[in-house]
Amino acid sequence: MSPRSLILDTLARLLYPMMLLAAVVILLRGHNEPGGGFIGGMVAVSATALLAVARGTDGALRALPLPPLPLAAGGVLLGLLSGVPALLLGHGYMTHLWATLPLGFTEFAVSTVLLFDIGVFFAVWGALGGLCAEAIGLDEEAGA
Amino acid sequence: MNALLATVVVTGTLLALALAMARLLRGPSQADRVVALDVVFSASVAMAAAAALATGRVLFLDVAVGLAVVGFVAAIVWARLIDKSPEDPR
Amino acid sequence: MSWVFALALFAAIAAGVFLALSRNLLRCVIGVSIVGSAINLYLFAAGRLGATAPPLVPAGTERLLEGAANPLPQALVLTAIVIGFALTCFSLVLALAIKQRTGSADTDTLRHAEPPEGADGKPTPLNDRED
Amino acid sequence: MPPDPNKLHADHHHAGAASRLGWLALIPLSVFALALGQLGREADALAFVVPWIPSLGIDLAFRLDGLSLLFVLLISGIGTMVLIYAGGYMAGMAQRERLFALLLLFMVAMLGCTTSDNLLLLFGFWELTSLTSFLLVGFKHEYESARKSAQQALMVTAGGGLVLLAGFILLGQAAGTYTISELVTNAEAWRDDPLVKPALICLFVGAFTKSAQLPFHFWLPNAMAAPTPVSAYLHSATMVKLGVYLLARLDPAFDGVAMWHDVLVTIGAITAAWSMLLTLRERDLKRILAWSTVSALGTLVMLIGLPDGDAAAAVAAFLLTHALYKAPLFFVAGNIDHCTGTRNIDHLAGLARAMPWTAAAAALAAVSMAGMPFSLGFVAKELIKISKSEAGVFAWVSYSGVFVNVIAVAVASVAAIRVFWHRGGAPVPEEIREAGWAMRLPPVLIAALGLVFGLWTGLLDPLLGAAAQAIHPALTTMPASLGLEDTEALQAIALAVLLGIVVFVLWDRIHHLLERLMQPLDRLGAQAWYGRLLLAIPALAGILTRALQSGRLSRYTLLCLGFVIAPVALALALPGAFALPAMQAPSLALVGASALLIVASIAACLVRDAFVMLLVSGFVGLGSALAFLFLQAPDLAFTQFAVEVAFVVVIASILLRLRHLGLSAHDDSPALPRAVVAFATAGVLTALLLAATAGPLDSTVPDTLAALSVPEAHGRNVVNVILVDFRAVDTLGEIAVVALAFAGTLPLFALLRRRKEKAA
Amino acid sequence: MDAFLLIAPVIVPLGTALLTALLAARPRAAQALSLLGAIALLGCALALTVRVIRDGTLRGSFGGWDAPFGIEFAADPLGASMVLITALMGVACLLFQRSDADPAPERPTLHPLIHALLAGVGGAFATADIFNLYVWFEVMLLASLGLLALGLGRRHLDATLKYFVLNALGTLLFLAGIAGLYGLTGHLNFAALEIAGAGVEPARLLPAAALVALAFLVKAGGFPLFAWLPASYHTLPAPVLALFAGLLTKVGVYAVLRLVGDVFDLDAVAYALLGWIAVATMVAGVLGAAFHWDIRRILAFHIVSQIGYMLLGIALHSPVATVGTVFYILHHIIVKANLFLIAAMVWRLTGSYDLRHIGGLWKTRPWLGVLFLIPALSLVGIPPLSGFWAKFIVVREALAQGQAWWAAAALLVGFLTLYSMMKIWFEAFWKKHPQAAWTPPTGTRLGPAWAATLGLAALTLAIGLYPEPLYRFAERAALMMAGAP
Amino acid sequence: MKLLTVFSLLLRFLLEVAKSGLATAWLILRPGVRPTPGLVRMRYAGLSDTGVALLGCMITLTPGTTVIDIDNQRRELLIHLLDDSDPAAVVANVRRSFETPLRRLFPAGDQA
Amino acid sequence: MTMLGFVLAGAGVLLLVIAALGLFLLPDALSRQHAATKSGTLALGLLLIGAALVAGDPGWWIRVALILVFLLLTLPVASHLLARAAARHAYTREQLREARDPEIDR
Ligand code: NA
Ligand code: NA
Repeated sequence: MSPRSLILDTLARLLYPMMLLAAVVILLRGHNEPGGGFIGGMVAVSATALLAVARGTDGALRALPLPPLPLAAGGVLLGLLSGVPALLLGHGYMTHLWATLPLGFTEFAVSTVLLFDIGVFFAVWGALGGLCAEAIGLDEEAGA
Repeated sequence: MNALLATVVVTGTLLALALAMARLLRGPSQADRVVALDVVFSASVAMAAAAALATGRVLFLDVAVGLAVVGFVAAIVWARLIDKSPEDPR
Repeated sequence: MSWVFALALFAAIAAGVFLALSRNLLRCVIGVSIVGSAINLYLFAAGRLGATAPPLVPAGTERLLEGAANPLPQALVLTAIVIGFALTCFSLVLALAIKQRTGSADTDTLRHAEPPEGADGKPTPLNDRED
Repeated sequence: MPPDPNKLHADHHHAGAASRLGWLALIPLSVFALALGQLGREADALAFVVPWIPSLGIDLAFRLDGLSLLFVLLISGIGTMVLIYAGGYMAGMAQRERLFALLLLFMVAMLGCTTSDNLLLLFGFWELTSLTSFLLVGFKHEYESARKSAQQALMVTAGGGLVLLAGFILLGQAAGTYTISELVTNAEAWRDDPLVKPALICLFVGAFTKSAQLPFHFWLPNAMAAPTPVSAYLHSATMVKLGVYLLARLDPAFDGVAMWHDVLVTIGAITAAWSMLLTLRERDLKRILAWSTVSALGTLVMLIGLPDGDAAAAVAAFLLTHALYKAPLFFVAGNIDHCTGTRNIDHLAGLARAMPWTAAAAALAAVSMAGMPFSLGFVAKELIKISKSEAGVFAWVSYSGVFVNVIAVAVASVAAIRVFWHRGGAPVPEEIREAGWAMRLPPVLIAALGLVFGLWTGLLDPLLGAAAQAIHPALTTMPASLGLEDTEALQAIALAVLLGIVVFVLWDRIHHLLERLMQPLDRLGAQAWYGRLLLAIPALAGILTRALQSGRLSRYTLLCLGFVIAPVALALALPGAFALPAMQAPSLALVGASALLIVASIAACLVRDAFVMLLVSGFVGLGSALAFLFLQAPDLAFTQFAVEVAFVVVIASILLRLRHLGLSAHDDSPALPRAVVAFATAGVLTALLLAATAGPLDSTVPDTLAALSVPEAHGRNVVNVILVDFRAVDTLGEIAVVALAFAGTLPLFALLRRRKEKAA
Repeated sequence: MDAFLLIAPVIVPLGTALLTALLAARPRAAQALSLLGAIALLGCALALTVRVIRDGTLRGSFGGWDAPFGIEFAADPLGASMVLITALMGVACLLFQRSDADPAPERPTLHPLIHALLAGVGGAFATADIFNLYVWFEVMLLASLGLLALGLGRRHLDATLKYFVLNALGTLLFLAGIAGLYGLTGHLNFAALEIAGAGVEPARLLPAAALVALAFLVKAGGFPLFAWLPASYHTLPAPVLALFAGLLTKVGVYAVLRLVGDVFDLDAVAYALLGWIAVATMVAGVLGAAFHWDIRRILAFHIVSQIGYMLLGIALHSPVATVGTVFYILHHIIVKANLFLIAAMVWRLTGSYDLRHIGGLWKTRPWLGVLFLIPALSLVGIPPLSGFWAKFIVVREALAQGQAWWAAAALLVGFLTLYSMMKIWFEAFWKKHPQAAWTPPTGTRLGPAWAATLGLAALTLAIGLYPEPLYRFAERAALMMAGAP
Repeated sequence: MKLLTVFSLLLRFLLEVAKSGLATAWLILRPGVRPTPGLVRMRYAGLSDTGVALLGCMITLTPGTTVIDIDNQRRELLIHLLDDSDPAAVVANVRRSFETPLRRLFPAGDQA
Repeated sequence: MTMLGFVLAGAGVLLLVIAALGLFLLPDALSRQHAATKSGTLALGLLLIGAALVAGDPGWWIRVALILVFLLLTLPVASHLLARAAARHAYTREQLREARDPEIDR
């Protein structure tokens, strides 16, 4: 049998962006519907795991926006920093600030809450995605 | 009607789950078990649908969507495990 | 609360503890993980069961529906699930590293940090230059 | 076998020039001069208080009354001599700077101790003396025997110190103050407090350990491992008298308390006599002197126990007398040791010609020690006798006093006659010469002082009178120069001298006899018990530690869970603790989820294959997810499902490597204890939950959060709003945990990869 | 400003951890940033403490959601001082890390893990919410596990496993206890729990509160739940070990104190039981120390033993006893961390931690001996060092309450502590080095180690010589817990 | 044109899925007789990688058949049949329903 | 419409049970895999469409469509990989290499 699966390779290429899209949608909907940064992050983690199976650990890690540890750290940092603007304005830490962006046809509510949730998303994706990919990489040559 | 259908779905799904569980425990090969796992995931999606039916709240279906998006990864990784395992564990 | 749910909690905790008490490395680690899952349910149940609606405010209103679930334990459990999972991941990798590094999966023979005493009944000096 | 540390000096025989460090003696000398200037002044004029820890009632309170002044003069006076002596003795020796530093530190501690007017301040200095003594006794620390002696000295004195602390605390509680002068003045007010008895017991232990009273007497002769200046200073003249000082200091407070008098007289008298008996078993000159020091301390303790003013005068006089003869005798022993390399009296004879100055000092001191007329010793002994007869104590105390005097004469003779004048045994080697001036001057000077005071007793009246008055405030006149014309006293002295000479002559025979008789008893002695304690500590430690810290994880876990669960079970068993919530009929789906949980749980315990176990364990999570789904928790179900997938990914990857390493999930150790603890834990926790949910829940918090969710936090998913807004700090911690878990595993992954490369 | 000071114990170290993680590719910059972050934390903690001393307890809830609805941090004197000492330990240990006395391997995750540990500890000390406390416990746990495993040797992995299993179970029991408390009261905030708990029948409250307290005892290393501590600590590199030794168990003690000394008033039987646990902890710990020959293991067991004293203070359950406990915690953090650091210097000079293989230091390095004596004697409780006052307050209170056995045990354990310290002194300092040719190595880089240890020793001395301010401070902390405004 | 092909492919695919789904169910429930499974190879030509992968997916999605391997060198699919009684018909059905339309959508040269 | 939905969903449930039964009635892992994955997917499809009809909520349709799309995309991967893994253990290398080609053999 061929060492790699063409079906997996092909579909992974298709599924990875779809899953990431789903992850982002879940992230953005989270404030009002089931979902949120963590669940979205977990979906992204699954995507990374899929890619790790299809292309190997390094391939999966390369597909992350940053290397996993900086991604995770950056996510937590984003979460941490999302509470800081409030401090500067003299409110308690993590007091969330809201603003609406008029987009012409509709308006979009932006807030530090969203920033926080995005931080959660990246933290989970970076950390657990990295972990899953590394774990999958453990046996890459072990059978040989 | 919704509630009735939900009950039907739950009953059938639980039956399927029980069967899958039994196969999972009996094996005999790893592949058998992972196949059973796949049924479990399908059953879970059905359960989410049943929950949506039972409560009449579509948001439970979001859980089913999520499951459909991620569930197969588990099966893939298990399959890969079996594929690479040194010998049949029978 | 219902009896069958209480029984399920009981079974999951008991199984987790039983496994965690095992000498087998893998059972031990998985046992802790199972206890974690069980305690998540436990915390959830502390916020009372028997709700008839999820804790989401229906669109266009500002209030939860009558009989909606208690959202607080749900949020707490969500946090606990994530934390528990992080711990489980760490412990599984640790177990693998131990098995690979020491060749043993019996925690009772895993005595590298606390080696058995020497013939004189005094503690064996630790080998600090092992690696 | 390490060489005898006592022979260390033989290597330094060249010492002729004194070390320049001897000039440090100017420090105590100036203290002495200052103290001398205070003679005759009112005690309260010499007090000063600086608030230190007012919250605890502890001040830096110092007070210089007669008793303190006597001690200060002793400490600084003898201290001056000791430092001069040490300048000669330590010349050319390694680490002598440390010895001087420690001696000076010790001196500070002693001065502090004897001038403190606060119990805890006193205690601080008290412990400092123990500590410096420890370092000084172990000065020759490369020898194991020196270390052992130091250990013994510290264990006994510091151990006693801890008990003393308890005593001080109790005393402070009874009296309502830690200020000593206040406490003594108000004694009537608190003397009958029930805390006084336990406080007294603790005080006794503290004082007796420091002053080497039975049964803590054994450490002092062993402390002779210290260099001679140290022995002379700490272990005869000053530190060992701290216990006596403390008892004397508190004596007025306990006047009339039966326990006080009984215990002190009994223990003091027995110690005095018993240690004199032990003197006869020794061959080492310093140890002989040490036992006689113990005896003198016993006498002092006994005297303090006597109720009247005569005894107080006797205490003061004997304190001074003993210091003035015992310090020179130690110097003498040091000189002999220094010049001949031995202190064993079997190897010493006829040294008088080689060491005339030393011999003279020995003779002068011995006269006082034997209590000969016209010596200070005579005065002291006379006062002792008077006080005893006044007090009308038990006859055996008097007899023991006679015995003590007899042996004192014999010991004095050994030190002054046998060693210097006795001919026979080995001839004196030619090269032995008198030590340098620094080692000659102090013994001669101090011993001569004893003679001076013996001749002109009146000189001491201001000093001893004030001291006695401090011990016994009712005392008004100093009877120091009384008993000289008492013929009865002369007869008693004559008897003691006569018998003492007999003992001196028969010394060797008595020695052998005692050795034979007493050796079997050694097993029962305090020294033997100390040895047993020293062995018992590690033995007991071994037993306990092997049980608790077995190195076996499964035992740790068993013990840990068992111990946490048992008290909770007890608490649940108390009346009113347990209650059942209203039970509802579950939905079919919940039954199914529960059943899945139960089956998965049982299966996880029973299966042997690692693969199946891991798969099944995942089902516990899956069961939870299904339960969440039907308990109106979509977010939780969602999360749990997602986590389950990731869990499977991780375990599947791990498992593959584990299979290559040959892992099983098999455990054939006995299941019963595990099962018992598992069921107990699960049962107790479940019962706890049932009880906790039996009543209605105060839902103010979630209700408020839900009400705020849309209008204030702009989110309809209350769970998510709680996570990212109401309790965002939780979530911040949570994602930190997740990131940390990854950071923690990175090195492990690196390890696993590295090994793989190595294997390849 | 107050809002920042309140959260600073968490965000400053956590931010440092994250930035050092992002700087992983540039180790020197990460090192510098790490020390800088610790110093910044110290500054914030100082400011916080000063603020609390001046104006009393500082409370603040996050997100603008007031307690009991949101999460609240409360810096009362107790919490603020704990944060301060945490920051101080961070600086000392990172300073020590710059020496060559058994430093931790400079792996990219070292500094992030250290600062995350500080963040966890800081959060645990600052929070006034029981579930939030659980979260910080977990942050601490994961950071500790990462640090334990960092060595990658067999003994490190073994230690990590034991630490993991027992601590994870402890945390889960804590979580179960939280569930119980929540189920009974509906609250998580300490102040709200205090009020709500008073409304619950004592018999109903006791099991859940006991479960939480016992779970904290696992973290604190109480008898017989301490096995994880001596099983793992000695495998750590010195600076990290000092950090662990100083801080981690004390978080457990602090939590017990908060729970049963502040939030809940339990049945007298519960305090009596705690008292006997404390006694058993003291004795078991000190005997474990007497059994061992590795300095680190001896000291690790002494942690357990000293925890007993702190628990005793809690068991005595009075404002004065609380003063003793607070005093004890602060004293012990400084002293125990210092002892481990000095042990590492001994290791550097003699080549081993095992007392049977070393010696000769008093002759060659007397000042190290003097340095060692300060914390060692403080640990024993020799006046006027800090440990004496701590022990004195506790023993005095025990006697005042008529608990003679507890006081006796406390004194006896002091005696046995002396025995242990003497053992170290004899073997490492007084005894000749077993290798006749041994001389202390040259070219060591011990400057930072001296700076760190001397600083801590000076602190011990300062507290010992003038304990009044600290006593006053602890007294205020205790009174505030007893309900004073 | 392409859109039409896609549409018809999709329809045919769904039909196949439904048809063979029922067939499989019957295969499972059919009393007494157990189906004998087997392996067959099927060559393919004129398909890009994506096309082959899609072909594999479709075959796999159809109950009763699963692609086990795609050998790019030998240009062969290895298929597992649940019921090995008439392999030729299965292969023919695949070619007719899936391969032909896919070849039109993903011709071989496309991948460059 | 509701009736149709009910029938469809009922059929889906039935098929799901049959798929699970297949785990027992089929002879080996490779065959069971067919039942589990393919029949399972079909069952889900029927069930979801039927349920959407019954629920009559427009929100259902978009979600059901999403689920089905994902199932159709992911199922072949899972099924194929499972079968591949199972085949590696069920057949020898030779058997896999030399499987017959009905178009040639005929
Ligand atoms: Na008296
Ligand atoms: Na309070």
